[in-house]
Amino acid sequence: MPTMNMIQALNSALDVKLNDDPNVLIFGEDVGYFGGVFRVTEGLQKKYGATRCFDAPIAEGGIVAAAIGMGAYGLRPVVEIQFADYIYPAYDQLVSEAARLRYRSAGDFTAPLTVRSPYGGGIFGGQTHSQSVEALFTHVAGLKTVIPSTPYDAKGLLIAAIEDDDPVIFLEPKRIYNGPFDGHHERPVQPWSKHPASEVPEGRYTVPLGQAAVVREGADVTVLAYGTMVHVALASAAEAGVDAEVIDLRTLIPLDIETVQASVKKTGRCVIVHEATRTSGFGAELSALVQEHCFFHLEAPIERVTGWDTPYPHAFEWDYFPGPARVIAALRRVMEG
Amino acid sequence: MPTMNMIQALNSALDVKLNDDPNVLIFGEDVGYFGGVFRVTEGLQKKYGATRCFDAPIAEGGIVAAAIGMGAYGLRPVVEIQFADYIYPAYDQLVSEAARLRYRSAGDFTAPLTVRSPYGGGIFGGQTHSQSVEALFTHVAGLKTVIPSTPYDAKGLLIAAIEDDDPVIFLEPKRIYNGPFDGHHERPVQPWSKHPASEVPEGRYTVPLGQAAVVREGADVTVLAYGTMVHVALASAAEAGVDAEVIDLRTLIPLDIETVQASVKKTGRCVIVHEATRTSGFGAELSALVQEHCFFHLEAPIERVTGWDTPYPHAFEWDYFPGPARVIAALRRVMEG
Amino acid sequence: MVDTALKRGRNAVVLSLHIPEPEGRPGDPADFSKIKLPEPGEVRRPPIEVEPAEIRDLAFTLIRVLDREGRAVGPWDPRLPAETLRQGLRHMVLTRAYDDRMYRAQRQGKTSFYMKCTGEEAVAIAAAQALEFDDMCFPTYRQQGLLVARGYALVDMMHQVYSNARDPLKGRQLPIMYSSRQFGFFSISGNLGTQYGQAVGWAMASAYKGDSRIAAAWIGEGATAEGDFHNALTFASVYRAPVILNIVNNQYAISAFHGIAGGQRSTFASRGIGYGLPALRVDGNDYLAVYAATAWAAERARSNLGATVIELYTYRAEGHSTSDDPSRYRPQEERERWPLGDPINRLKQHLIAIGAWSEAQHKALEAECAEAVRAALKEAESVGTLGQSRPSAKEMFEDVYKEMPWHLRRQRQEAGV
Amino acid sequence: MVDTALKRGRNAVVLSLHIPEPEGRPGDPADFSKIKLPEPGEVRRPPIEVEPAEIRDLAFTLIRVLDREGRAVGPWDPRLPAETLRQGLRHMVLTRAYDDRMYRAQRQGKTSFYMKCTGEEAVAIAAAQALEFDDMCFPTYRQQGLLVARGYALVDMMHQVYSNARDPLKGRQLPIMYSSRQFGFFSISGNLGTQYGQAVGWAMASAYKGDSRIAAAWIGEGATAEGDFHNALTFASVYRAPVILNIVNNQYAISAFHGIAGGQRSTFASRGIGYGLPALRVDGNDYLAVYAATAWAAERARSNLGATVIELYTYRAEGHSTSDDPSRYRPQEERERWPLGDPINRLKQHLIAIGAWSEAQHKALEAECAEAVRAALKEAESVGTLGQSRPSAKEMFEDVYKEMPWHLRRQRQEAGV
Ligand SMILES: Cc1ncc(C[n+]2csc(CCOP(=O)(O)OP(=O)(O)O)c2C)c(N)n1
Ligand SMILES: Cc1ncc(C[n+]2csc(CCOP(=O)(O)OP(=O)(O)O)c2C)c(N)n1
Ligand SMILES: [Mg+2]
Ligand SMILES: [Mg+2]
Repeated sequence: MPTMNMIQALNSALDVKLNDDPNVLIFGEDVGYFGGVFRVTEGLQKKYGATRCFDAPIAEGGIVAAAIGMGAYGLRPVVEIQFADYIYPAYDQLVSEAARLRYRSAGDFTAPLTVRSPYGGGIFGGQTHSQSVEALFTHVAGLKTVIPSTPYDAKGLLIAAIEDDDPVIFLEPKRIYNGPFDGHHERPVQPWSKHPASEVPEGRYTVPLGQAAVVREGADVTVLAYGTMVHVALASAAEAGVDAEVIDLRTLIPLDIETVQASVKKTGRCVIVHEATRTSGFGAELSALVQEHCFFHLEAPIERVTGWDTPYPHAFEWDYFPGPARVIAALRRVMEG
Repeated sequence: MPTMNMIQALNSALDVKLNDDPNVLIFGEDVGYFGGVFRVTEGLQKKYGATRCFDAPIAEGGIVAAAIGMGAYGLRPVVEIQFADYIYPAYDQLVSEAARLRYRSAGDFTAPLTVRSPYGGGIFGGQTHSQSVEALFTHVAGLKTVIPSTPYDAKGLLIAAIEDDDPVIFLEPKRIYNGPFDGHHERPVQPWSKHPASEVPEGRYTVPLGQAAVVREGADVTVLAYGTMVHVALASAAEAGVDAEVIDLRTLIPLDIETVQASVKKTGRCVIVHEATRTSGFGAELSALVQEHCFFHLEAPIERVTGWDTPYPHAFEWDYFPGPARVIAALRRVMEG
Repeated sequence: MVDTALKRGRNAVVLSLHIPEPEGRPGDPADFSKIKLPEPGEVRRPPIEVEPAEIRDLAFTLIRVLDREGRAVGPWDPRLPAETLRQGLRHMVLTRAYDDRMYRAQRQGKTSFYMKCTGEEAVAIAAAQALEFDDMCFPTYRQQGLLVARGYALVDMMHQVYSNARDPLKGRQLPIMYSSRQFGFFSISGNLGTQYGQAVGWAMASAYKGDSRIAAAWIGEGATAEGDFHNALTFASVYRAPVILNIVNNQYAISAFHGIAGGQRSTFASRGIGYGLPALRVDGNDYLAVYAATAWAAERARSNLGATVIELYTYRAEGHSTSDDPSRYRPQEERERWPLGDPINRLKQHLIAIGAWSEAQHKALEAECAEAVRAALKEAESVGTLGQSRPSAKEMFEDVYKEMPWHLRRQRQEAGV
Repeated sequence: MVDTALKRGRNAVVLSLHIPEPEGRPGDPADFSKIKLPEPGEVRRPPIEVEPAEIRDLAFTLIRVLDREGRAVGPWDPRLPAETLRQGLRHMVLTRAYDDRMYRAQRQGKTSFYMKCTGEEAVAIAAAQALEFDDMCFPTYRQQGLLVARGYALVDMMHQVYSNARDPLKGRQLPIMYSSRQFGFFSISGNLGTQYGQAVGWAMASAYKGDSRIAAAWIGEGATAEGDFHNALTFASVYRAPVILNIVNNQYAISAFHGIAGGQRSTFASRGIGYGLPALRVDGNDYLAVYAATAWAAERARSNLGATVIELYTYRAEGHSTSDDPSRYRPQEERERWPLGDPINRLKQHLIAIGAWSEAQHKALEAECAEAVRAALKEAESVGTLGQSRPSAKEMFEDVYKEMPWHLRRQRQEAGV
């Protein structure tokens, strides 16, 4: 089986769908001839022609509006928002339109679009190339939100997202495009090729939306994470010497509540990790749900380890990023609690 | 002291500030000659002239962008977004610009604007005149979010918001513009004049941002609410015969954590009530915070009583609205828990 | 170190902020004297292959066909068979009767909200007739005429307005936010302007598939200020999308006169120029002119020549909606003074002028339409009005997603429905 | 029941989706033959009181002052004193030297990111000189020339680029996102286009206060597609805001050629027409033309005549940023073939032509600017480069709000800073 990094895996997913389904087309800023600023669409225009994969004007709202119209026609557009930090001009189209079209038309019109966007920090991108926007979408009924953490999942989830009949926000943790990242920024970068999940089949397969993965079984504490933070959580658990059960949520909405609840009921402790600002982040919803579903099993307060409630500051990248030191401290606190 | 409904109280706040401060000006759709679709700016253009209170093009993003530029110049613009459901086109300007300007310019430029917007349901407005958008702003560092529940608070909070040097999202529960609403839609509407908080001084006063109000003291359970739901919570507690402590948060960010925590530590139980969709609503943050601050005092799971995770459906207004029946049921559940 | 050149003397004028004002307010006389109207028949009709750059002037004039005597004059006369005209007249009369009745129903407390298109019927109905049935329309709430002209059942519209058990939208939408894929009528959003870019996307999809269907979108002059408008024009221009971008300039956006949207500084049609799109400015109360302009634009689109912007110059004869009272912000007799008259009267006059219609026939038509509305209303009300009848409350949780996720299933249980 | 009129025959053409393509890609020859250039001096200069409707043609031509021999010709010659021109030249040379050095610094790993304005220096510098010092500029990341021309210290720019302990923005912003109220340089946002409407708001505020200061904003041709662009033009038109709305058409938006923003269908200047705004299209590599157009627009604004749109036609001579490699998407020798040359060479040639400059002086100027950059760099690097030196990590939590709320105080404690 070929070894792929996350960019190659995403590219392969798009390739598979362009090949399989003439109703799939791709557009976004710089995605055509150039292949995207992160190279996710590289080679696709050449292979499938300009009408299948093309550049769009710098108008995220226009991009999503056009995709909704195409979806209503019957196509399956996949659009790229160059950085998640730039998704806000499309917010109205996503929230008021894509999310509600099926509902308000009683199923008569649908918007089966996939919105791909690189997100998250850790690349010295400053406050406008680092944001984690997932909670702004998890609050919106009608949208699905998906975040992969490995090449294998990235490809399988992206194919599932494109084939899904509902609009999907597909956030790609750009820090781990080229290799997993355990939060130890001071150490040399590891390539994906050393990670088992870089073995990615060439053809079509899916990783179903709405299913979490228990990426490490453990008895003492449940760690809920997604994207880059899955790797940070795994490394932190190992370093802390805590027998943590680490769950990669993979899909935030719809959430795999069963896996979450089974784990916390078993461990009685829960640490939630995300890079987004804390207040009203998705961790708040996870905390509320765990509390609601597992109250009588909890032996310690649920902890949230998150980005601070500030913009992502350029010079303080590693003070902002919820790295191993903070995750380990939280693991230790809940174990004492 | 004069008796005012919430519209009159808000109008009075604007009147006071237009009179006090030549740097205050108001604009928005239909707010000028006409006085706003809910009449909050009635008479102000006539009294202060067209440059102090004027109509704006239907471009919420343009309205907020202009207000940010005015704020950077040194003015204190107060803009109206006609319905909170229409704030999304301004989302980028609010999140990427107003919220971050002070931070990214190291205090050199600021955006002391106030964004007023009628919000919430209960008026048969269908899915695009009923939304509760607060959680989309509480997640954003740099914004303050304020929601009054009475005429007295509305005026005092609005003056405080205008005088505040940070951008404030000021959400006005339109269902209670003309009278408090306890959720019993089948009963006749009560006017504000029967409510003590309709006594509103003519001149300037403030209700400080960041301070909650304990609107009913109680020993058994803490109910956290804001806006319309404060009245529903009070009525529900009375009907349920539960000795609830009802807290009107008034400001969501910055939250008055001390009042919340003191109450829950006392009661050991907590019910959170809001009209917004549940998942990733502000109730999730409240639940997470209460859990974090009061874990060892909690005697029952924290309950959330909220709007469902669907758009606000026209014909099912009262099935959607988290009314007394649902609040009472939750109160009973936590008392049993 | 600062350049000395930067420190020159300054213009003495003190700046002041300009706030646009309309010609009149309540109590003032209605004043339309500033409106310059070319003569009917005066404006040339270029071939559809024309370069947009060669017809920029068409964005600043007004295409008119019907003259004061009801004659059709000039190159834009679509030369339609009398039967088509009579159908158009019927659709307009029926739409007006429907509007009047439903407005009354709202006043009677039978529903929460209603919006009329009175005075603007030609905008939707002539367009519907000039388009093919399967072209996709992306309307605002003021193009109910499209549904009427395409033969959608009045009673289904009423069911929607009443959110009753037969509401095709299952009680989920505000009254008048119709939707019908079968009738090529895209789901109306409460959010202004959003449909404009979606129409362009639909048209791009049609082109992508080598289809022959085109899209048509409508937007109010007030809503042109939204970013969606700009996005739509950009995408339509860049990808030469087969779409007709109609701007309905009915002079008002709720209480705001057109000047608040920029209407005192240029025409709305002229917005198209900067994108290299052909732009026509059309008498929106002239059924023949609307038909002809739509047909021209449709032929261009179908010939792979791309999008056309059409400003339909008209007048909102009544309030914005049932929540509005226009006497609070505009002169009373504006409606009567509107220089382009009423679209129904003008088409009627034309039909009479060409000998294809009579006052008696018109009376009969009005009676027939009133009766059609009455019959439909009876049927709709037999099902029920708002609150009396509604779809199953289960519907609240359906169609949020294709398949209901666990959290909605649980909430539905919690709701007990 | 469906109208028969709706069911006519259909045009036989099969629709197809048009995707704009540039004249050339890597490996192709650079081809600018489609660019039509009027002669220098050819375009008329109307009085500032002119009605916008009378000068629509100015949006489709190109205002040029410098001819091939370096002579200043025609009515737009601003007739500047030689000293001003020499200052302008110095600012441009200094800006280029600064850019080259900081680009290198990024390549040396001293910072994370850098963006040059090479080939576009006149756009910012001539404008800075034509404006008053206290007019407020709302730039993009490609108008660092404004700061240089206004005398902002290079070393402070470097501190920002290095996010070091002296960074005026306290380590919070990506390199080159400068901000200085004192120098009338509005905080640059990473989000394209957002500054455009803010500039209009600032200008409205100035007018509201009876001030005499005006605002000027810049946007890339690519970013004109954002809704903010449209909002800005609408508000500027409606309220006659004293603002200059510059569009820098440097042919590229990262890898996307201007056609993806609509540049093959009309000029970017012509976007102003639909809002009734006067719009000038200007040779952006001609220092004199940029100066003259800016001065004309500034005088209009200061005379309460409102906003002007200016398209500055130029060429992005280098990569988009340090993250970009233009050889992947455009012909190699485009830069050399760009028909409007280089702004520094052209102003230098002009100064020599009028006898106010020499090759020797120019060499000396280059050496002096290189030295100024070197000296500033030495000072900046003595403080430290990215990661070696930085402001106190406390700064991470300051200025989110004016006063730090409890949750940030607690997080600061948690962070241990
Ligand atoms: C995004 C958004 N902003 C504001 C509103 C509130 N609103 C509803 S209709 C309307 C006026 C629209 O005027 P116009 O576009 O001219 O259309 P008309 O009503 O005249 O047909 C406004 C401001 C809305 N529905 N959506
Ligand atoms: C809202 C938004 N979308 C996308 C981007 C990513 N981006 C940064 S620069 C750029 C190209 C801008 O091109 P143009 O406006 O022509 O300016 P230029 O770089 O040529 O000066 C893009 C797409 C962004 N910064 N903001
Ligand atoms: Mg209108
Ligand atoms: Mg550019």
